[in-house]
Amino acid sequence: MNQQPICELVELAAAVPDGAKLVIPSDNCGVAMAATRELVRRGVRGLHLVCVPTSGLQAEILVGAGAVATLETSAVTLGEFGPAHRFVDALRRRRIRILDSTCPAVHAALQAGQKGLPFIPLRGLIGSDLLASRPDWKVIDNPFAQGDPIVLLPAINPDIALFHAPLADRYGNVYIGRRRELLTMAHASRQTFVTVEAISDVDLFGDAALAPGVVPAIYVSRIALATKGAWPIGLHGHYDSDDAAISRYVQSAKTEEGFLRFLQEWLGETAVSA
Amino acid sequence: MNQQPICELVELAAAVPDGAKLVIPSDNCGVAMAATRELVRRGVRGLHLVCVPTSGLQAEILVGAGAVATLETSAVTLGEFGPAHRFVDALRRRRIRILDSTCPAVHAALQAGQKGLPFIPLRGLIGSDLLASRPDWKVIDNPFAQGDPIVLLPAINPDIALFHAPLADRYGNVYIGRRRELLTMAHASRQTFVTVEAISDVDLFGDAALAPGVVPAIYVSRIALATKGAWPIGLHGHYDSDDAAISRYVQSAKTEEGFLRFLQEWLGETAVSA
Amino acid sequence: MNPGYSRAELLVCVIARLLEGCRHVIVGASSPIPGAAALLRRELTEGAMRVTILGSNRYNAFTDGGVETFDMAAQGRVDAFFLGGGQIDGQGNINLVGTGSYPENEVRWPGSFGSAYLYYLVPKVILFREEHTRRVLVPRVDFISSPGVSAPGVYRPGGPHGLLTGLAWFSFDRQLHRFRLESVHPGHSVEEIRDQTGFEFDCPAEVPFTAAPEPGILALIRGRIRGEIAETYPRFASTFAN
Amino acid sequence: MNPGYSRAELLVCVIARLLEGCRHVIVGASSPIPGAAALLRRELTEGAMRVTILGSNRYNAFTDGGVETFDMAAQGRVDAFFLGGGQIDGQGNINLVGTGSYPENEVRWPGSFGSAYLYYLVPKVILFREEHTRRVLVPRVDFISSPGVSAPGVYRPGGPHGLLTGLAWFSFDRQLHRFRLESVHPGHSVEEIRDQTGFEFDCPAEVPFTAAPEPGILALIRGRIRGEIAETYPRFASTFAN
Repeated sequence: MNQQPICELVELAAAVPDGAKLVIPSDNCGVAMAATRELVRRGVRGLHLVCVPTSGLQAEILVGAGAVATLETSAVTLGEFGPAHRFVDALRRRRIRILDSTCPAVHAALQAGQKGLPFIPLRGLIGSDLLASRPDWKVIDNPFAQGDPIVLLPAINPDIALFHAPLADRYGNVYIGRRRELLTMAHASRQTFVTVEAISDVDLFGDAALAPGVVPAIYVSRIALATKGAWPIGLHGHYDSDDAAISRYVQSAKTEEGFLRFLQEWLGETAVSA
Repeated sequence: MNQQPICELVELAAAVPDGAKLVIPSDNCGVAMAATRELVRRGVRGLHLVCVPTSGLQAEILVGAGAVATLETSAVTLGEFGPAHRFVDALRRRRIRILDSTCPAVHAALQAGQKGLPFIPLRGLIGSDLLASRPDWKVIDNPFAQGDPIVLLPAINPDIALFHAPLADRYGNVYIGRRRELLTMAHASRQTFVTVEAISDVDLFGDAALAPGVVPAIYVSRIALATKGAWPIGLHGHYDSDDAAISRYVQSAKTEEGFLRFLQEWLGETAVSA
Repeated sequence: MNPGYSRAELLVCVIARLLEGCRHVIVGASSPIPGAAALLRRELTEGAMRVTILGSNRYNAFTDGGVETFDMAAQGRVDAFFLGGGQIDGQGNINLVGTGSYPENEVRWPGSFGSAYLYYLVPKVILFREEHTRRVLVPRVDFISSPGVSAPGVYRPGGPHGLLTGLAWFSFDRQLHRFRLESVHPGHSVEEIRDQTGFEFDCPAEVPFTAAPEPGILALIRGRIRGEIAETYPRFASTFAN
Repeated sequence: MNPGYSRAELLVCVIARLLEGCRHVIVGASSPIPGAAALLRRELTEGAMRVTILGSNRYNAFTDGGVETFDMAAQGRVDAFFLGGGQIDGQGNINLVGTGSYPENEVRWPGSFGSAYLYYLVPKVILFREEHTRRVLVPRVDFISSPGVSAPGVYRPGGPHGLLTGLAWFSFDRQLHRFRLESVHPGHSVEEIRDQTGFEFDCPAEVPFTAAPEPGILALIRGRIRGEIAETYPRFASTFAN
């Protein structure tokens, strides 16, 4: 809740404290990459990163930059571009704690957070090593049936939700359209930080056609303008992913040195273009 | 799932079997009153009516017409028009079984149905007579904390969701805008029956601005055209409630005879205007 | 006899004072006096305090359906809410279901709505009922839609802040589980309150009168607020200064 | 050497046959062969079978965010889904996490995605992995992302229907907890399958060749289907007939 949520990208990144539980969306939902570069630039540390339900380049870069203490996700994938080298390397060198999950478990635990529930049940999982690796998950007997074991997941309540969207208004409302997981993230989180392609002077709730696709201002703490703010990831209906840039990243990130060199280039580039 | 969901109102009503668990929305979300009159005309019996989370004239009339065996609701209210006489009378004469609830419990149990969960926890309720009157609700100790009792609600999985909406397309998609409880109802129910003000030949998913407010066709079994189908209740953005008609109803329904006489008038009237 | 303001105006003014410090207040669909009070407080904070009026389209920025009210309350994003009751007792228990034995009550009311949840979760629940009689304010409610207090260990960040009627304002002590008479509305007396109240309550030796609406506030209510509530509560707006 | 169709075309055709009777099939974001097969089956049913392709905008009519896939599966509204695995064993267990000991795996893959849920709930899960080697088809997976079978009492309406590779099609027997070799793709032999498979499986005395794509089907794949998948899998569309 913030009367004047519009701020500069640098301020937005500065307001993410070290150690924050930060929740981020998957690549097709609006990834705040410009903000991620600002976070790396400011040297954020000790994040508990929750991916809804997976991540790609964003988690990979934050992990590579040493910003992440705990990574909770159903997958980290760069798709056809190849392995997420820094993610794999960090695991092998025990530099991060991994909480491997499954997509519906991330969604359900976040919905529990949204509803203020301490836990939520979920089907599946029983007999998997995923469950065996998560002492924070419990199996109980369904109290409504005989001999029906079921998993309970504790709620996820992030400190901050961070994503990129096409449009906000100056009152703090953010348009997300069909990307409803962003709304759940905002509801479940204490604060929501959003970067946007554009900021309108017109109240988004004034348009009955747009209103159903809005994250209301009451959930939104900070909004920063970031043109092409998802780059090099795409933003549906606005721009495609920059495949050449991602390919170059994956090539470079095979070694830590290559990654750091490449990162330096990206951080400089953003600073110039911003 | 139905390849050709468009049908006549009479067919839609005929497809609601006696004894169905029928879920309906509250008065400001789109109430299928024309379909309700058809249901009464066809003499439906033994319904388990679930109100999300309350109802007004629709529950009152179905109860008065003897169509309801069980009523699960947080309230039945006609607001400033006065008491729901047939509802009150049916309770006093033990003609219906009442499952008194509280709004978030209806929502949460329906969400459990939507998610295929056998149950969902909910805060509140402990120490109320509401809880004492619901042996189907259980209290457990939160397995994630010491000495923290919490209520578990069994999921609600209706046979049929029934509501009225402004617009559908001929592929079976239905526009609901911000009335998101209608989407939850459709997800949680085996079938969804919708009456609409208009049917478009253009796919609602073709318009990116409308798509976020759509119930997708996969959930929708039957759609019938019913102009002013919420009358005498209003449909937001389309027409207001007919206060004079509702007042006349409430006056008439003070006695069972008055109710039956009035109902006859309404059923006749609809048949003529349809 | 004529203090220069109506009872509704006094109540609006009292509630607006009680909402001081709130960031977001939700008001039920058929609660014109709390609604007007919330809009007044919003005006006084120059829009900093948010108001959601259930059933309104203008004062409703929700996009997740009816469940959003309850999820928001659980998230700690609702600071105040209003509840009434066909019966209210001295422990703050409220009854929205009916009198006599359940479920074939002598008098049946609509039902519990969201009370059995919001009363537990919203920090400042203001009980509001204009009728102040022994019929409403009873020693013990016949049906507990929601209890005023909970056993130790029960998750309950919220609860009753106090009880406002057409005659008086009581605060509620969550440790003592009792109401305390804080002020009597002008034109009424402690004796009258005792006569009309069916439950025991704490009563200081000196009970002040409820402060009358300040002239500036009255002007606001009669001007901008009246216009604003006309959309949501059209009938009320046309009558409440009478 | 040249049977007149590519391996990808054969696999698309086999999967399309396996989807017979389905009302709704969901395909993952980076699964072009199952995607093409689902679109082919949709074409053959004249649109009666619905196809959802995750990550697509054209073949995605969801309005409740990413969770809708999983909620739909729980509702019984998803008849078939595809899973792969870095390792797959003879009990149908799949490993999408990595080799060696967890969590510092020798080889680490992206993660389990939705497998630990959809494998339990979707009635017809088709395991699909083109690479058919002892590296992939192992006696016992190093990490169970999701098990092939569950203990009695565990809620599991879904599970493995069979395993399709670049060499063969195995059905899965949910009672015996074993794969059964049903057909070998033209140009390959039972001996080759035995050599390349790290787990035991049932093998009838006579194993037929996988039926080649019918000419009409091939024409469909190369015509309308290729055009349709171009939107979702542009690189695949340009290569898969080679």
